[in-house]
Amino acid sequence: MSDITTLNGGSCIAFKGKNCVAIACDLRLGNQALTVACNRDKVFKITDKTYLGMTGLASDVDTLRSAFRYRLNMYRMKEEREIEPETFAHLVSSTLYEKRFGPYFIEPIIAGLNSNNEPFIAAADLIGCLNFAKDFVVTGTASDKLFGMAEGLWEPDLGPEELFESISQALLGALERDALSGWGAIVRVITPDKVIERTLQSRQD
Amino acid sequence: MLGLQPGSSTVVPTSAPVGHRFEPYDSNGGSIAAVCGKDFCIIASDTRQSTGYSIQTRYKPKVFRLNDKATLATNGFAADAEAMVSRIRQRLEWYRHSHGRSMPLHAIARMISTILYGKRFFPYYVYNILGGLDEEGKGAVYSFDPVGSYEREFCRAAGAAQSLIQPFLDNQIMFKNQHSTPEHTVPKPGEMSLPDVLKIVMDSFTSATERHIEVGDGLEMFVVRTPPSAQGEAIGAASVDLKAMGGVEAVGGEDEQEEGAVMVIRRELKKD
Amino acid sequence: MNYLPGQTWSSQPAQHHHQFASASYNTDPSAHTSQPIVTGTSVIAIRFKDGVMMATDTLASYGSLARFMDIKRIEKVGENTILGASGDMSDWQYVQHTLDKLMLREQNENDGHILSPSQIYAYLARVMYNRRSKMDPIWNSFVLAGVDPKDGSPFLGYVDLLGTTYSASTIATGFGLHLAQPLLRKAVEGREDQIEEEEAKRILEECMKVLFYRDARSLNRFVIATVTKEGSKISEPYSVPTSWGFAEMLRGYGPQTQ
Amino acid sequence: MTSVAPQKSKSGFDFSNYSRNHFLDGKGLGGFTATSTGTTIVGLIYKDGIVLGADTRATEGPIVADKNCEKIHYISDNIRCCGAGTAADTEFVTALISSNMQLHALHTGRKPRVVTAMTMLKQRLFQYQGHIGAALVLGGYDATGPQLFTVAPHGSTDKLPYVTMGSGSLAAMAVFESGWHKDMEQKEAVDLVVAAISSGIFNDLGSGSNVDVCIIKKDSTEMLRNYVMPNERAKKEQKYGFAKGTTRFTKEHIYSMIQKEDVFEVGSTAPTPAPLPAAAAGAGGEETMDTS
Amino acid sequence: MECSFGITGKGYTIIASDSNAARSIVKMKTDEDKQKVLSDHLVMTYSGESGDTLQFSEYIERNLRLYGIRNHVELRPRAAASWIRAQIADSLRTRNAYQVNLLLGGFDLPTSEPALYWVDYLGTLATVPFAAHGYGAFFALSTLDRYHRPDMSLEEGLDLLRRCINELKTRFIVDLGTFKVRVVDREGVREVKL
Amino acid sequence: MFRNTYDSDNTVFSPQGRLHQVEYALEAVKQGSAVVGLRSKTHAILVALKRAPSELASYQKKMLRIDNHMGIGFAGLTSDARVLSNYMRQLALSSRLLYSRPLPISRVVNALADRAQLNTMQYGKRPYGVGFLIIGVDSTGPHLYEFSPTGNCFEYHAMSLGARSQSAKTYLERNYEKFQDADLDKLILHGLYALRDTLQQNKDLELDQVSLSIVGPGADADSNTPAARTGEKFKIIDGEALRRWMDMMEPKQIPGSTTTAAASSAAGANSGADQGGEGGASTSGEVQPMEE
Repeated sequence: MSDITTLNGGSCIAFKGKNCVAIACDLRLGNQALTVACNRDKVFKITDKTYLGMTGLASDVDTLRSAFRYRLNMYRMKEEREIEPETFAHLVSSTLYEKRFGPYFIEPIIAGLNSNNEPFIAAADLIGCLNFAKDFVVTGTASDKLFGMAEGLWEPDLGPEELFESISQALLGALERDALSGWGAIVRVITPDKVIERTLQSRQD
Repeated sequence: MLGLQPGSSTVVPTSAPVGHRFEPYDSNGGSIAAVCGKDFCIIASDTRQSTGYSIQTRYKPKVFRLNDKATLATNGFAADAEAMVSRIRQRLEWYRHSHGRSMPLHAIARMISTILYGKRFFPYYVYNILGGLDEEGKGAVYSFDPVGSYEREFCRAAGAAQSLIQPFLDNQIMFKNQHSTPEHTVPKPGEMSLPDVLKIVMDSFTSATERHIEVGDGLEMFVVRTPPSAQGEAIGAASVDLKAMGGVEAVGGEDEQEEGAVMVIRRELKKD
Repeated sequence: MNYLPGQTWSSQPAQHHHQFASASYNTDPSAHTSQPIVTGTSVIAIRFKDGVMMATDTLASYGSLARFMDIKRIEKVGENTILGASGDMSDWQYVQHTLDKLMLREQNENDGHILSPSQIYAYLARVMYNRRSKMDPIWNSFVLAGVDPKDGSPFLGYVDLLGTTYSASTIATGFGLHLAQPLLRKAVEGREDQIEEEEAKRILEECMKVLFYRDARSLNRFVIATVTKEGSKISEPYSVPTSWGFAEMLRGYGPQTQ
Repeated sequence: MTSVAPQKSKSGFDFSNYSRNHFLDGKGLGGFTATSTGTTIVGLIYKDGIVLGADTRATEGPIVADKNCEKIHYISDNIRCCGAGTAADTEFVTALISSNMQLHALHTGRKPRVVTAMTMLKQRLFQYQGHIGAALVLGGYDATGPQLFTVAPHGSTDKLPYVTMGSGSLAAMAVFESGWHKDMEQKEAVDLVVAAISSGIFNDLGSGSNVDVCIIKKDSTEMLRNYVMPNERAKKEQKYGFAKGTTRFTKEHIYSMIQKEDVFEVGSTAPTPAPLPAAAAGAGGEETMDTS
Repeated sequence: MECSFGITGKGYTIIASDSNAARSIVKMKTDEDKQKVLSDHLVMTYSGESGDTLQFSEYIERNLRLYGIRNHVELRPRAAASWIRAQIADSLRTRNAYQVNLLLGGFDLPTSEPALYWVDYLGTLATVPFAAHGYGAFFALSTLDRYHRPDMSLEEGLDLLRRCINELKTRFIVDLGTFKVRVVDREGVREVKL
Repeated sequence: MFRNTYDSDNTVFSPQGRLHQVEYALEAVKQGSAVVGLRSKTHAILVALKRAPSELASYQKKMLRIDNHMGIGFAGLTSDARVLSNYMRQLALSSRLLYSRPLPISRVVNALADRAQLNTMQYGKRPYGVGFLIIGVDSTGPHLYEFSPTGNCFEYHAMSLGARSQSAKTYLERNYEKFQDADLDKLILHGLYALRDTLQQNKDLELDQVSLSIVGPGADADSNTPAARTGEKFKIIDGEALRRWMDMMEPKQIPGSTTTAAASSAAGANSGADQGGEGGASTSGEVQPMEE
């Protein structure tokens, strides 16, 4: 457990659906084996229809959250419009690559709907290599398990409610098999007219 | 503060790097899984054997029939696996010489555990899953770690893609985290039919092939069941026509063979 | 760290490091071969319509020095089996000697039983695994090929210093695994029973040419060995034409134009 | 409080975290793995120009991170560059050189040359002594004709008529060595590149999925994305869905983004529109979107 | 060998810390106050690298007071916590970072809610109902999980704290001696005798 | 004459050049109940007479499986049979382990012979008090060998051991040309007739007294190939399964009994052996410890 990206634990996953996307994360904040808090949401609202999930070193997650908020507000003031999720992905990528030789130990995933409500998801590694997936992206200490679950459960063109069920089952299944993630989960389904946010009932061990 | 101070780690032994010392182990990739039902057990594995980034062969069986009620899947270091299986088969042969019958599954499990622990300080680098029928004819799966600790379970995945397949089995075989609703009741684990479990095992391995570079090329699924006896109409797993799914009689292991007791179904997997 | 076997005063069990875990408790590592000295490069082999065919060059390298130019890396084992060896040549000669002894013993029994290719392979694999388990490996990768005279079934198997074994319709060791195997698989996979002897020879020659181009420890002088139902034969060393014409138009490695 | 925006370093790289990570490393918390592309990338020169090829698998250790990523990067209209090694490095170093090449073209008023890009790349990589882990196959057609280079992470370059890079380079090179000859026709050249990439895809674990090809000729550059897709996902034995309500949740929050909703019946039979309450009806517990 | 606790209840936050100033195995002082009253409704307890802790706590206290003087309003606990966290995260980038673990206990007047923040030397910030640093965490978190209620009265809160300190007395090999306890509520910060 | 002075040590030759201890060992073999072995072009079989040490005990086993393709029938000391059969099993298994080859029958016979011969040469070691009939199938076809404690083992078309085996031998010697091309059922019948001749005049073969073992073509197939399923592997048949062959036998012609002339004359034609026999069911004069 001496790898810094697994010190605090935590995992995120995003699914692409039919005119909707879902992004979900667990709630644990730990220090190696000790669980310090179980109310740590790892998904942050960027715009009404774009959300960012970040796992890895919690301190860097907070630092980057304020860095992105800063760059986002600057963008909103300069462009006088909400940022597109694809553009935001590149913003994240360049912010991370800037620290190429002293990187932030986090792995972000981005999920959102662009201005004409087409679903978009993406993930990046800790130095900003973007991966625009057509189905799902995963990150965190339970990423292997999430890959297994998502590859099995994801189906194309799922509606919001079906997407909620599939992504929740994928996340809960993976959390149960990962020691450093879990202690609750939050799922957000983003549709053109609303965002459904649900806190899942899960094992607290 | 003592070693427990947050963030500190045990002292990492920085022994001088020994250049080209002979390394007796290797990892040959691949994955295995086993799921049991009321009166059957499925033991599956991919057939790719690799080392580093190269494929050694696209077809190398990793599941071995031991007798009509027991099949062993191995994964890890191929040389150790084969040496271990031939030792197990020899022990089974002696058992038959001295007892005049095949060794029951739970006894094989304990024997494998002792064989593994026998090499505790130069272990067989092999993850085993023993599947078959117990003495009451119920499906059984035993999973082992390389030095012999073992446990009976319903389903288990192991090998390179263990972390990808195991949660999927928890979800689709053990129905974890699912709650019944008025419209739909969640089935009880352990009552799925043989064809349904076969579907889930196949989908597990196609998913693992997609996301793990060491899994692919071919899939072998061994089905252990009480064979459809001549008279008496067959019920449960025995009634399933495995030949229609391309199932053939499994070979190897003790020569006492009943038609239809242990069959193997082969499928292609992606070769990239 | 206290490595003296048996004599330990500490309450914990003796710290076992792998290399001292071997049963022989020989704490002197030098007695075990820890690295190859005079080495042979790839061995490549395929199945074809009438049996199996194998190719190796005749070079034994001493590090980067092309030390011996005419060594045999394929030998017959009995009438219906051939064995190709890459890796340490001293270990290879020891294995040759061991297998000859084995075949002689079988011959002396004179009871009509001769070891088939797959049976010799099983023996060799067992020897390799045991030596590996004694942490004193035979530092080779072998390809064993043969045709069982009784039922005409072809056999092609690989075994190396770890005792790892596998069989396939195309096998290549060392550099061959990376350079030749892709070509062999493309040419042979799925059509093992339609390839005539002539075509099989051409496939192996093509691979030996590519290996000569790209393997720095290879030589454009090799033998082709063939085993069919009738028996085995090993050709005299020969070479293949190579082309380096593309170099004429090249100037330097970068911006140079003259 | 401290100044608001961190000052930008000239090289575009900010080393401030370096000392922190060094400190963390000391506490045994270092070590990170970036996405590598595993990869098979190739390039060859044929009668009318250049053909580049690449697979589309990105790996993180043994796990496939991206099944269809793009490894043939844009440098200029007539130059493309395939990247292997650390994925982010290939992405950003080709992007940087591509923008500098555009500046260079504007500055000189001439179509850019491959050798210029090659020199920029090698100097950049040499400067970082291989820490930027990019292994590139650079190809293009400029005033001096078709040019093909490889650039290694430490800055060394090669100028050859056929090249391969990445973990599948040996598998690809074997195909090239047995198939390449001078002045090949376009179809023959493209087929050879596809064979080389496929050889990497099927024999090297680090490469997989599809074949991307790019043909650069005197006046045209064709990017053939997913030219061959030999690895479609196997059809699943069954569909996996869950009945509504299978997953239990303790709290639900709906953030509705509908500010105002008016519904008009259209068509001849439409009755006069009935007045509707200003806020939209919808499930309880709604909260208007906090757009602060 | 330091240990600190934080417990929130109905309208108050309790901050407690051991009072040993130790250098390696020697107790140099047993009446050390490891807490800093940052403002009328915010108190911080610190533990970690001797020297760093004092240096950092004074730096924080001075700057928060400067903010109060300049803006005529004291920083609310959440704002102070995230600023303090940012200071640690920034310092982490310097050659020798502050190795300080903190508990921030406060009372937020506008919402009249207690506030407790757990911050470690890496700059990890967690908003928690109860928290502990040092070995106390391993012994007391389970007890706190079991007995803590959000609407506990002050007396019940202090009783829970006693329960945790007792746990250390019975199970922890080292005797941490007396604990300094402060309570933050609407009226402000005051010391309390256990 | 000087018989008794030279028979105390197993290594001492008598003036006539005989090793009396070894010959006594052959006597031990004769004490065991009868075993008969036959071989045809395709099969090899054993039939044996089982004896019960007392009314209360169950019948003693006369046959042992060594491997899929080989088995033995023995007469004499069962404990010696156990030790030697374990040794054979070890050899059979290590042949499969080492060469993945079914142990050729000749090899195991030679090994037994060497081991037995040791005991005729080393001082203080008694010869084995048991004889085997070994049947098996290997790559050179079916085989029947006799192992004798003297250390000389020979291959036969047919052979018998144990009490009154001579009378069985006479039957075998008269009919052995027929064995070569006989089908399995006929071969078994010949065996049973030979076995019946070893009985006293007035007794006939009873079902639970007889035990049969068969090994046929394909018994030595590699266990990892589909052929392993179809091979006729070594198996021991007794009890009800034997009735089929017992009923095929001609009834025995017992002098002075009430059987009809026709039945007796038919029986007479087949059973060439003389019909001496006295009443009384119990076995007479057998040496208890020698019994298997």
